[in-house]
Amino acid sequence: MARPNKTLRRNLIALSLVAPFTLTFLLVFAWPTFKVIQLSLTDAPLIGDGTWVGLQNYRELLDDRIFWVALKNNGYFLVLTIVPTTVLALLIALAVNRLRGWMQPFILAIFFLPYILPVSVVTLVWQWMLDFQFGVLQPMIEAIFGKRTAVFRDPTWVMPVIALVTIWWTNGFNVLLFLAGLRNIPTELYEAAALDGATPRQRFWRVTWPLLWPVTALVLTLQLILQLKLFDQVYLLSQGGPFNTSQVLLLLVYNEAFQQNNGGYASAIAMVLFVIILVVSVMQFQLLRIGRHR
Amino acid sequence: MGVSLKNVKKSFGAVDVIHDVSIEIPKGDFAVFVGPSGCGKSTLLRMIAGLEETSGGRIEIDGKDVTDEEPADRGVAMVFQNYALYPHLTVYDNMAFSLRLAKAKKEEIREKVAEAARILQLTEHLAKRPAKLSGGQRQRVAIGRAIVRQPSVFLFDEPLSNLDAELRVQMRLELARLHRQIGATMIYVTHDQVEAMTLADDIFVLKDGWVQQAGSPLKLYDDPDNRFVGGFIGSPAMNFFAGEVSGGGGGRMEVRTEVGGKVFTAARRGEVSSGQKVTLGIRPEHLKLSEEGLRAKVDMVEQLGGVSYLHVKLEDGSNVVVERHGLREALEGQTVGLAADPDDILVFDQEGRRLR
Amino acid sequence: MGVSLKNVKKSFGAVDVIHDVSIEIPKGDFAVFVGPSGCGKSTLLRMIAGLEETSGGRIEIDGKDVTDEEPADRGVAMVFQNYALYPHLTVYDNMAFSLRLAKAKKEEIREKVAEAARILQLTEHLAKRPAKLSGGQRQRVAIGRAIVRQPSVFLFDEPLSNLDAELRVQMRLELARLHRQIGATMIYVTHDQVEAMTLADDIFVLKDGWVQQAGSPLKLYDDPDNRFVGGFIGSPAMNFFAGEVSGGGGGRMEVRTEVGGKVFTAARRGEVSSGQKVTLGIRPEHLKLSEEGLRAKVDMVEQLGGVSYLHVKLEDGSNVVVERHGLREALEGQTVGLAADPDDILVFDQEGRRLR
Amino acid sequence: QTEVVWWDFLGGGDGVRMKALIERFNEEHDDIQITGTTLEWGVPFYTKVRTSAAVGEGPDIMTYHLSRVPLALEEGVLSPITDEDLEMAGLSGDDFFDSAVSAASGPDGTLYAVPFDIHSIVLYYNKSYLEGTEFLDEDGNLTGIDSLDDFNRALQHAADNGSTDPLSFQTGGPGGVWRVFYTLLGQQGGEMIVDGEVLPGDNAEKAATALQVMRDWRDAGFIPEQAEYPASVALFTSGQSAFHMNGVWEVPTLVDMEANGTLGFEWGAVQVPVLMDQEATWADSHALAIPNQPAAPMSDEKREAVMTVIGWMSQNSISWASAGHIPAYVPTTESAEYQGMEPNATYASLAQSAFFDPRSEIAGVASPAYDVALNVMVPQIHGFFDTDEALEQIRDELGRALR
Amino acid sequence: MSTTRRIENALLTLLTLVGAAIWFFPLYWAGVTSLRTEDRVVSADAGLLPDQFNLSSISDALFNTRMLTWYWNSVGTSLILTVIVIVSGMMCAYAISQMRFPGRRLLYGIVLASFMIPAQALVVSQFILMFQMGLINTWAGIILPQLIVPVVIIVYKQFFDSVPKEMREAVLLDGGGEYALLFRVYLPLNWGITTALAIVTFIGAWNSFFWPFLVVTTEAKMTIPVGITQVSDAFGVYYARLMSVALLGAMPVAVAYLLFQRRVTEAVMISSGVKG
Ligand SMILES: Nc1ncnc2c1ncn2[C@@H]1O[C@H](COP(=O)(O)OP(=O)(O)OP(=O)(O)O)[C@@H](O)[C@H]1O
Ligand SMILES: Nc1ncnc2c1ncn2[C@@H]1O[C@H](COP(=O)(O)OP(=O)(O)OP(=O)(O)O)[C@@H](O)[C@H]1O
Ligand SMILES: [Mg+2]
Ligand SMILES: [Mg+2]
Repeated sequence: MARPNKTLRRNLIALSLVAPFTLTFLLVFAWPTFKVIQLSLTDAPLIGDGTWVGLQNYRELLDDRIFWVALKNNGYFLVLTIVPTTVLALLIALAVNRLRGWMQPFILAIFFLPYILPVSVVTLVWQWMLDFQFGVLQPMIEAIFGKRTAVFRDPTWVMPVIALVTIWWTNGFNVLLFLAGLRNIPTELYEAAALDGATPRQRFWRVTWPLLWPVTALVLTLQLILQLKLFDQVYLLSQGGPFNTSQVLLLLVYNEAFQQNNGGYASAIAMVLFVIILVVSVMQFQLLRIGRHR
Repeated sequence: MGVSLKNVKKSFGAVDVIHDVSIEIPKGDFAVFVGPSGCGKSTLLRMIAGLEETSGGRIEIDGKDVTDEEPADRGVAMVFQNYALYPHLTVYDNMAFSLRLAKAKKEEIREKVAEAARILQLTEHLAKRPAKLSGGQRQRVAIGRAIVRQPSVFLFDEPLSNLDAELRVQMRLELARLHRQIGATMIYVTHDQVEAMTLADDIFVLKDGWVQQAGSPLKLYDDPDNRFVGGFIGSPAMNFFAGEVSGGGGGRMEVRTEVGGKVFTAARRGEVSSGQKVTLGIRPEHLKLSEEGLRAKVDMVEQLGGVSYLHVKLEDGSNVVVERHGLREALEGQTVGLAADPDDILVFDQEGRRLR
Repeated sequence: MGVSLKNVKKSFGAVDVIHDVSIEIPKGDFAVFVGPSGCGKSTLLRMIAGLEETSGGRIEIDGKDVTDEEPADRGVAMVFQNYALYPHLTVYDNMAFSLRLAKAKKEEIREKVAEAARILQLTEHLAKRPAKLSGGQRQRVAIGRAIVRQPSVFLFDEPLSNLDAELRVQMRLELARLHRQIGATMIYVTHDQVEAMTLADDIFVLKDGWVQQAGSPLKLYDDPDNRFVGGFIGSPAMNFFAGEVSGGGGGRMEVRTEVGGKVFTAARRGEVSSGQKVTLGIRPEHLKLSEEGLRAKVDMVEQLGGVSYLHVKLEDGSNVVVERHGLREALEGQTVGLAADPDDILVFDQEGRRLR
Repeated sequence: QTEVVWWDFLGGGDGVRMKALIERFNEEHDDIQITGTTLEWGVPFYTKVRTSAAVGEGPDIMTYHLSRVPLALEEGVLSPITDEDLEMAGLSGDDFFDSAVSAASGPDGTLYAVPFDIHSIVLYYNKSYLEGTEFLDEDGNLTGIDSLDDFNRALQHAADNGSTDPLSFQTGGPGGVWRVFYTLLGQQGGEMIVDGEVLPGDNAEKAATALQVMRDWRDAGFIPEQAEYPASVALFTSGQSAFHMNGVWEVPTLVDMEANGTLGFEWGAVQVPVLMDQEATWADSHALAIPNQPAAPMSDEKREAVMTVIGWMSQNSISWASAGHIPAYVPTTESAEYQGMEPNATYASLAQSAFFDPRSEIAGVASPAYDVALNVMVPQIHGFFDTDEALEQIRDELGRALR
Repeated sequence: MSTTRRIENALLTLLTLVGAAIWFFPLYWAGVTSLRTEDRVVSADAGLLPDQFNLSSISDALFNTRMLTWYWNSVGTSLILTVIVIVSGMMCAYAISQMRFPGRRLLYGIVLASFMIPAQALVVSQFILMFQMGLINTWAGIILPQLIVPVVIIVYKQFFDSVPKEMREAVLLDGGGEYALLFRVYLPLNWGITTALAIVTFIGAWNSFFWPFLVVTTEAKMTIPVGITQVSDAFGVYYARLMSVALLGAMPVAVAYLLFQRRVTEAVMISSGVKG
C-alpha cells in the first residue's frame, strides 16, 4: 500500500545516514579514479595542465624497459612472499596453538608485535642489522656464504631480503588469522578423529588442513593484493636499486610523478597497477564467495 | 561382560567430579546415565571413550582392561551432542573416515557404508555435505559413523538435545529400534528423563559425581531408593508432603502432614518410631480427589484434552499437582480434598532415604 | 471490542501467505494462534503489531482502525521468542526504555517499572544485565517491558520455545496467572499445542494462511471440524483408520477398515451412504485393547511410569498409538486387538471434513 | 616578527654548525625567526622541494647545490635573485668568487642562488697506519704520494698493517662514487659533456680508466664493499680504514671526536693527491636559494627578511668554514681568522684545482648523473658489470636524458 | 601420556621458543643498540649482550629531533581519522543493513567495489586534488584520502545483519526511530566490534606511510613513520640514535598493544572476518 509520506521520510533518514561516507567516497575515490584515467591520456606534469595525447603514454609504456622490469619484479616479489609467508604463518600458528597457559599469549605477542610497527621502524632496524660493515647479521652471512654482502646493493639479494623483511613485518597478521581458524575448529572433531583412530599426522592432514583451507585461501589472496601494492619497504630499503633490480610499479609511479614530474605517464603506470589489482581482487572475491557457499 | 567401571574417579585439578563410581553394564544393554546438569555424566562417558584420563580406578570393556588404551583401540564409538561431523566431507566420506584410516579395502568400505546408510535411511544423501542436511539427518550420519566401525560399545552424549521436540520423539524411537537391530552395548547420556525412561534397559541416576541408584526404568519409577531419585524420575514430578509418624501397625503406618494436619496411611515394611519426621512422596496420578482428604484449593487446571493437570495449593501456598483423565468440569477456584492409596505412598526419612 | 481483523490478506511478492482472514477477539480474551510451521501465525501477529504492512483488509484495535498506524501508536506490546532484550541495558533500563523514548517523567518511570517488577518477581534483579539472568527471568523481563507500556493488547510470538521443558511448564503457568491478574487482551502464537490447550480462551487453528477452526480448547479437542484440526490438536496425535461405510442405522454407522477389514461402530448424526470412503479418527486414550478388535502387533512400548504409550503396527505397517495407564506388563511383540466406544470415534469424509 | 622557513639537507658535523648559525641568527634578530628543517640529502630533498614548491608549500629559503642549478632552471623551481635583492641583503655580486657566481646564474646571467661555500673532497688519513713509513714526514704529515702506484703501495701497506678497508669512501651510494670518479676523470683532463655529447672522443677512455681504477681498488680489497655513507665514515673513525676520501664537511666530526677523546688515533687531511696526470678535485658549492612558488607568491616583507638571512649568513660564513668548507664570500676567505684555520689551510690550494660538475641539466646532485653513478658505477665497481659495458650504459642513459 | 609423547611435546615447545627468540631478535638488537654509545656500537668487540645503559641516544632522539611534534601529528590525525571512519562507516552500514531505500544495493556494491580499488594507484590524482583544495601539508590533507575504509562498513554490516530483527522491532514498538535505533541500541550492542574496528583503523592510520609521506612537506607536519625516515642524519654516524628514533617511533602503539593484547588480536581477527 502506498504511503508516500512515510516512504519519503524514511528515504531522507537513510540519505542522512549514508551521506558522510558517500560524499567522501565521491570526493576522494570516485573523482580521483576518473581523474587518473583522464591524466593518463595527457602529458601533464604533476601540477599543471597537459595536452591530450591519447594512448601515447601507454604506447610508450610498452617500450619502456624499466616498466617491464618493474612488472617482473612485482611478480618476483609475489613468488618470494606469498607462499613462504603462508606456510610460515601456518607453522607458527600451529606451534602457538598448542601452547598452554601464559606461554600462548606471550609467544603470540612476540610473533605479532612486528605487525603493529610502522614500516619505517622496520626498515631502520633491518638496515642496521644488515649493515654491511657493522650489521649484526653480516658475520652470519659470511659464515654461510663465504663473504659479507651488502644485501640492498646486490641484485640477487635485494628482492629476497626485502621479501624477508616484509614477511617478518606482516606475518603476525597471518598467524592471527590461522590461529582464529584453528580455534574455530571444534575440539569434538579432534575427539571424533581420535576415536576413529587418526594419528596426530592424520588429524592434521585430514581434519585441520581441509578445515583451515578457507582461511588459507583468505591469507593467500589478501597477501596477493597487499604485496602487489609494494612500495614502502622498497623505497626505504633500496629505492628500487641496484640498477632497478628492485624497481616495482608503485615506486615507478612515484618516481615518474614526484621525481620526474611526469604526471601523465605516472598515471598510465598507475592505471596498469590499478587494473592488475582490480582483476586479482575480483578473482579473490569470487574465490572466497565460492568457498563460503560450499 | 559389556562395560565395567571399578572405583573410577576423576578430578579436574582440585575438584573431584567423579567420586568412586563402580558400574556393571552387561553386554547388549542399553544403559542411560541421567542426572542434573554438571553431575558428571559427560565426564564419565568420556572416560569410557578414553577422551579423559581417569584419576583412579579401572575401566574394562568386554573383559579387557582399557584404562590406559588410546580411544581408537577401545572398540568404542561415540556420537556427540553437536554431531561433530567433518564438515568438509560428504556423508559417505564421513562414514568411511575411520575405515579409510584403518586401511580397509575399498570394497569393504563401500559395503559397510551402504549397509549403515540403509539402516539409517541415508542412502540418497550419501553425496551431500553435512551443511546440506537437516538436524535429524546429521544426527543419523553421526550414528552411521559409529555403526560402520562395528564397535562393541556405542556412546551417546545427549545426542538429541539439539533437535526440536517433534524430531526428538522420532529419533528416540529410531534409536530404540536401532538398538534392537544391532544389539550392541549402548551407553546413553541425557538429562531428559522421558528419553531415559523410554530408551533404557538400565538407568543410572547420577548426582554430584555419585551414582544414586541404578535399575530398570520402572524400578526407579515405582521403587526409588531415595527422595532425589523419586523426584527426578517422573513428569510431572512427584509431590512431597512433610509430616510426622503418628501411629501405625500391621504393615501400615500413619503420617500426619505438617500442613493441614491430615493423616495419610502408607504401606510400611521397615520399622519407624512414632514422632519421627518423614516426607511422603505421592505421584500426581496417584492423588485422588476425595471429600475427606487433605484440603487444598484448585489454583489452575491445565486441560490437555485427554489428560488434565490440576495445580492445587495447600494452606501454606505450596503447590501440588494432580493428574486426572477425561476431566471436563471446570474446577478452578474450588476446594478439594487429596487422598491416596497406602500402596501408592512412598515414605522418605529426613535424609531423603526411602523407608520401606 | 478487543482486536478485530477484517478480510486481512498478506502476500510477500507473488506468494500469498495470509488469505482473507477475519477474526474477532473480544477484549480481555486470551487468544492463541496455532498451526504447523510456516502457516502464517507470526505474519498475522506481526501485522497486528504493525511490523508488517497488510496487503489488504482492515485491522481494528479497540474499535479504532490501526491498519496504517505506526507500531508504537497502536497500543500493542510484543514479547518475542528470543526475548529481544537490550543486552547492554539493565533489567530496569530495559523496562524503562519505551517510557524514556516517550519522555515520561522520572518519577512515573520508576513507579511503573517497580510495579511491573513486583508483578513479575523481578524486583531483586533490576540492576542486572540480561546476560546474568536465567531463561525464565529473561522471558519475564520481556513481559515486563510489555507491561510497563500498559498496552491494550499483548502479543506473544512463541515466547516459551527457547526454554527447556521444565521451565516451559512453569512459565506457562505464570502466563496464565498474569493474564488473570491484568486482564488485558492477549494474542499468543505457538506451535506447541500443549501451550495452546492450557492457555487459551480461544484457539485459532491456522493452516496455509487460512483459519481452519476457532473455538475453546476442549471444543477443538472433542469436536474438531476437520481431520486436520483433529490430528493437530492432541498429543500423541489422533490415530486415523481409512475405511468404507458398511452399514448403520439408529444413530450409528458401521465402518469397515481398509486394513484388517474390521468393523467399527461410530455414533452418527448426519447422513452417509453405504460404500462411502471415510476416515475414522480415534485418540490414543480412547483405543482399548480387546480380543475381538482390529489385530495389531505391539512394536514398542514407551514406559513413562504413570502413562505408557504402545506403538502398535497394523498389517500394512502403519503405526497406531495406544495410551495406557499404570501398565506394568511387558507387551512388546504380542498381538493385540484394538477397539473403541462408538462415541469416541470421529468420522471424516474424503476431503477431511467432519461427518457429524 | 617574520618567520622564515628554512630547509636544508645538512646532517652530521656540518649540520651541527648550520644549526648553531641559525640559532645565533635568531638570537641576534628579534624581528626575524628562522624555523629550520633538515631533510634527507639527495633525491628525497630535491623531490620534496620540487613538489612542495609546485603546490606552494615549499620553504622560504633553502640550501641548494650549484651543480644542480641547470636542472633547477629546467624545472623552474628557483626564484631569480635581483640586484635589489642583493642590496637588501647588503651584498653584491662581486663579493663572491666569480666561478661560483657564474655557476649560480642562468645562461642569461640572471642570478638564481647566492653561493655560500665551495666544498670538495679531501683525503683523510690515519697516521697510526703510516708511522715509520715513507708516507709520513717528520711532522707527521702525509707525503710521497705522487702517483696511483704510490697510493696503491700506501694502501697495500695499510692493509698489511691490519687495516680492513684501507681506503673508505661511500662505495654503495651515488655521492661518494660520483665524487671519486669525477676527480679521477678530472685528473686525466677528461670532460663529461662536450657540446651536448656525453663523453665524446677519448673522454670515454678516460672515464673507463677512472672506473677501472675504482674497480681495481675493489678487487684488491682496498675499498669497502657497498659502504653506505655513515658506514664509510664509521670505518674511518673507528680506525679500520687508513684513508678516507670524503667531503670537507666531515672535518668537524673528526675535530669533535678528537676533542672528546673518542677518536683513537691521530689524523690528517690533505688535498686529494695527483693520482693521474694533473691536479683536479671534484667540487661543488652550497648556495642559498629561494623556491619559485607561483601557487603562493612571497610577500615583499618576507622577501626582505629572507634576503636579510642570506646576507647575514654570508657575512658570518667564517663559522661555516669551521665546518670544513671554503666560504664563497670573498671577504671571509680574506680574513686573517680564516687564513689561520686548521686544517682548512692544508687544502686551501684546492680552490684552484676545483673541478666542478658539468653545467648541464643532467648533472648535479640528484640528477641523472647521480642516478647513473648509483645504477651503473656502483655495480661496475663491485663487478656486476664490465667496465666497457658500464661505459656503454653511462653514455646511453645520459645521452638519452640529455635529449 | 607416554614418555615419548612427553619428550616430543617438550621438544616442540622448545622449538617454538627458539623460533620466537629469533623472531624477537631484531627488536632486541635495536634495543641493545639504542642503549649503547655511538662508538661502542661500531666497535669491533661489542657483543650480543646488553652491556651499557646509556640514555643519551634516546634523549637525543627525543629532544634533538622533532619527535614530539611528530607524535602530536600522528596522534591527532590518527584519532580524528579513526573517529570519522568509524562513525560514518557505522551510519552507512546501518542504513544498508537495516533500511530499505532506493540505491541501497548500488551503494553496497560500491562499498564492495571500493574494497578492491587500490588507493595507492590513485595517489597522483589525489595529490592533485589535495593541492586544488589547498590541503597539502595539512592534517586534513593527511586524513581525507585515507577516510575510505570499506572494511569497516562491511564488518559493521555483517554484525548489524546478525542482530536479530526482533531487536529492531522491539525498538519500533517501543516508539524509537532510526537514530534511536542506531545510537541507543545497535551501537551499544556492537561496542565490541566498534572498539575492534577502531583499534584496527587506528593502527592502520598510525602506521600509514605512503600517503603522509607524499602530502606532508614540512617537518612540522610529519607523522612518526614519515618523520623518522625523512629526517635522518645522512651525514654522520648515528646508529644508536637511529635505533632510538626507531624504537621511540614504535613505542606508543607497541605499548598499547602489549597492554591490550587480547583486544588487539581479537580486533584483527574480527575485522578480517575470520572470527565473528
Ligand atoms: N575440562 C574440565 N576442566 C574443569 N572442570 C570440568 C572440565 N570438564 C567438566 N568439568 C566440570 O565437571 C563437572 C561435570 O561436568 P560434566 O560435563 O560431566 O557434566 P554433565 O553431567 O555432562 O552436565 P551437562 O548435563 O550440563 O552436560 C562440572 O562441574 C564441570 O564444570
Ligand atoms: N519477509 C518475508 N518474505 C517472504 N516470505 C516470508 C517472509 N516472512 C515470512 N514469509 C513466509 O510466509 C510464510 C508464513 O511465515 P510465518 O513466519 O508467519 O510462519 P509461522 O506460522 O510463524 O511459522 P513458524 O511456526 O515456523 O514460526 C512462510 O512460508 C514464510 O516462508
Ligand atoms: Mg554433558
Ligand atoms: Mg513464527
